[in-house]
Amino acid sequence: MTTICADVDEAVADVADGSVVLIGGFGMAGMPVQLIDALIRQGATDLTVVSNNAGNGDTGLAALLARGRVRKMICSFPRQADSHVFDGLYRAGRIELELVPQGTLAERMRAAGAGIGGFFSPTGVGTQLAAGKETREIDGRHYVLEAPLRGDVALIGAHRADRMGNLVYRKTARNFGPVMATAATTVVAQVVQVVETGELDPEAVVTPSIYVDRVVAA
Amino acid sequence: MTTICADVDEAVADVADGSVVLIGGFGMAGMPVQLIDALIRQGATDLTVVSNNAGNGDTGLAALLARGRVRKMICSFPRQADSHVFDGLYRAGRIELELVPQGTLAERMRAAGAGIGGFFSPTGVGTQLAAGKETREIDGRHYVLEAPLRGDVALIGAHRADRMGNLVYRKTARNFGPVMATAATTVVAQVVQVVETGELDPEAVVTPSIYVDRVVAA
Amino acid sequence: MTLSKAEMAALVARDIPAGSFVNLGIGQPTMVADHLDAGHGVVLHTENGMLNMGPAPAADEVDPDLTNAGKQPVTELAGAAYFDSAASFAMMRGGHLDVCVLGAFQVSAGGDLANWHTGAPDAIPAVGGAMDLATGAKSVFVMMTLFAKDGSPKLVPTCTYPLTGVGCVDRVYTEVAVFDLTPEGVVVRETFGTTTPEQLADALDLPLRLR
Amino acid sequence: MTLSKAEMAALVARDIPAGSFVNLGIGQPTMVADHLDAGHGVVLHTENGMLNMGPAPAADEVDPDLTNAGKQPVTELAGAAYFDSAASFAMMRGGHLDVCVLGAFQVSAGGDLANWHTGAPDAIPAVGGAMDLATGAKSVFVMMTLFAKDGSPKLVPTCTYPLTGVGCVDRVYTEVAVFDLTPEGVVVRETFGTTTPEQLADALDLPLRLR
Repeated sequence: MTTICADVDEAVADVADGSVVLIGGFGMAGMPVQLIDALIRQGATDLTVVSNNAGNGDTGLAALLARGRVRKMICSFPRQADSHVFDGLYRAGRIELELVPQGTLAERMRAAGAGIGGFFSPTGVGTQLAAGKETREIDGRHYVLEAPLRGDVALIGAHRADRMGNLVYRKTARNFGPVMATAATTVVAQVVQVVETGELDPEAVVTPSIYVDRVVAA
Repeated sequence: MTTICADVDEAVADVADGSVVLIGGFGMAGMPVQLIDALIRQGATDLTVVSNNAGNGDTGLAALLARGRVRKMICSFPRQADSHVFDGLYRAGRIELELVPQGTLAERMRAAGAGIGGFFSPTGVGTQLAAGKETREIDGRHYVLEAPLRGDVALIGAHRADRMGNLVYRKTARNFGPVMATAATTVVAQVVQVVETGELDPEAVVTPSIYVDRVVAA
Repeated sequence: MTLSKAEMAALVARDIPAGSFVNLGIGQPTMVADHLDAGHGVVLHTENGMLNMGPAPAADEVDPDLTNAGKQPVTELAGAAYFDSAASFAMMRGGHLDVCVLGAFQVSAGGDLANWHTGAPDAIPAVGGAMDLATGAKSVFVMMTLFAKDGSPKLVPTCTYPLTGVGCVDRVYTEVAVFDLTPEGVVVRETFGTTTPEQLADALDLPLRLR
Repeated sequence: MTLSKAEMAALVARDIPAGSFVNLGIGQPTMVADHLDAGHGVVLHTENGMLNMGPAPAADEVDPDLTNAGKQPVTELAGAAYFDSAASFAMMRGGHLDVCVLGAFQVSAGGDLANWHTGAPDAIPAVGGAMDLATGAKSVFVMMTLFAKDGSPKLVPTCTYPLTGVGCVDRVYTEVAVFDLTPEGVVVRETFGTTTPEQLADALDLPLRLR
């Protein structure tokens, strides 16, 4: 059952120190900035954050990093023109980085959500990012074994929710939201608007309500 | 590039003897009956057919089976109240059967379409359907290694296509169509209606045009 | 006095927590839907790609594109969502369904389930989504008669039929009693009519615990 | 005389078959889009979840929810489709893209690509979708200068920078020549201006074949 929260602070009230937090967005598109601001107020620390990037500018994920709340980033593309917060922490040795190819990042979360114990991916074979991992030749092609990646909490940005918790997204802001929604114990979605149940087209629902624990309009 | 075919016979004209043919549908819902009828007329034989069921009544897949064109069925649920065609062939030893749990059937095709060389599934562990397969304990749970399942041709039923080949489906007739569209070398979709490019909502497209080789209204 | 199939279905429906996401297997488990209270907020999943499935339609409203796992016509409730088979089974295998209700040929004291194949040489095997459900759902409930037509128990020390899943069944509903399969053994949860736990202990080749 | 970046982009655009599904990497490869003929039917993919991406919008039509892989605003063409990151990378890794165009630090004669990490101790590594594209696209085209700022060749016998993918590059576009990387070795496909294959053979530490 999905809870419609009164505000973003209620939605993230129980995030525990040390949690693995999946945070949606590709750059700022789809990033749940208001939920992250609430998480900053809430105070959870020693977090492992999984997100495609490692923050842009000084808001959203970058603001969480700047507060020193994140012990480790798991992402594909930390270095950007406006990633100065992460860059500074990383160069100062104040944050761990696990770099994962973007498709492997998505697929590892998909595996966690889909009950898959591991999968053989061709991506990264023969590179530093496959170092130490099991490899196997299958039908003449080389693969590396990748593990599922689960979150305790997912914070995602969607466009609209109905009161049951079904979600639709908007354009390329969809990105990591749907797969993160399948991969975390508690899934919190920030949306622009909550509509009545029955107002979303059942053919166009992207994240069914079964994956969504809390929704907040923000 | 997607070709809009003039008729179903053109759409299946080049299916070769011995092909692996993925056929959509869950029972009759989503089954591309007109494409199958065209395949019967076309004459390809010694086929391996991958489909959830093994034919219902005397039309569609059941009609193809009745013509003796199928050497092997790969499916999850051949035995049904109206599967008398398959039942007769099987009992007479005239067709091979590879039985696969339904979720594994879908996921094996998803793996083929997604470039995954194999995956560890918890489904079927300790049962006859995992006999002889590699197993592994991962984080305290037991898994069986499953291989990708590719088709030479996929015949699927969708609801509408635009002229570029984007597809939308209707209700539970969606079932295996989208995953089969990713897993075959040549993908042929039978639709109720072909609309102009731009008439489908980009947020609601289920199978993007990249996966679709031929579309035919039937 | 033993329970009718409808009474068993009502019993299962009563035990499904409010707001659960539930898959009902084909056959007898489908009847559970008739006993779910709409205000209870239970959402039905069907393996062929839908959440929030509704009851059978009126005869003149049958839609061949809208069926359940048994290929029977169904309807769509407000808040429904459609998805493809790969997504539907990812949901099942990934542990997102709260409860599934399945029929069975046999269930073992350790929770092994046999419900897809009699193993008879001339039988045509069919598994469908049974193994995925048995493996993936958080709670697996079985509905079955306690005894086969030949009088042999179906709740057994070890299954003799081919398995659907290992150690997956949590609870068994029968016409005479409900059993919880726990790490400590088989617990008699409740009995019906004149049936006593002592009679069950005599009839079954199993150690039984009282609740 | 050497080719400008725009001329290189036009050259790549010319070589992309009509109707191809194409991913253009961030940086210089993005310029290829400006040279694709609309009538050619090339469909652009962006890794963040879209097919049929259009050009940059007018300043007053920027939509923060509609960006490319470089986080720059883009537009939507008729026939577009959106999908999530898992689906987008399944498409890439699964071999469904016909062509991708990437930048590079180095490419080896055997088609190894290095474009994600200089390996410098203080560098912050970032890979994004480069490994998925290099591994998944049917044809991998590289656009780069043939020589680094220090004058060293970037088309080399063996990459010294960390690899993005092994044996994945099919063709290299540079300001002085285009090379095909074939199982038989590096083939000079065409040269520009006054550059001759002999000059290239002198400048590169590689055996070269003429087309």
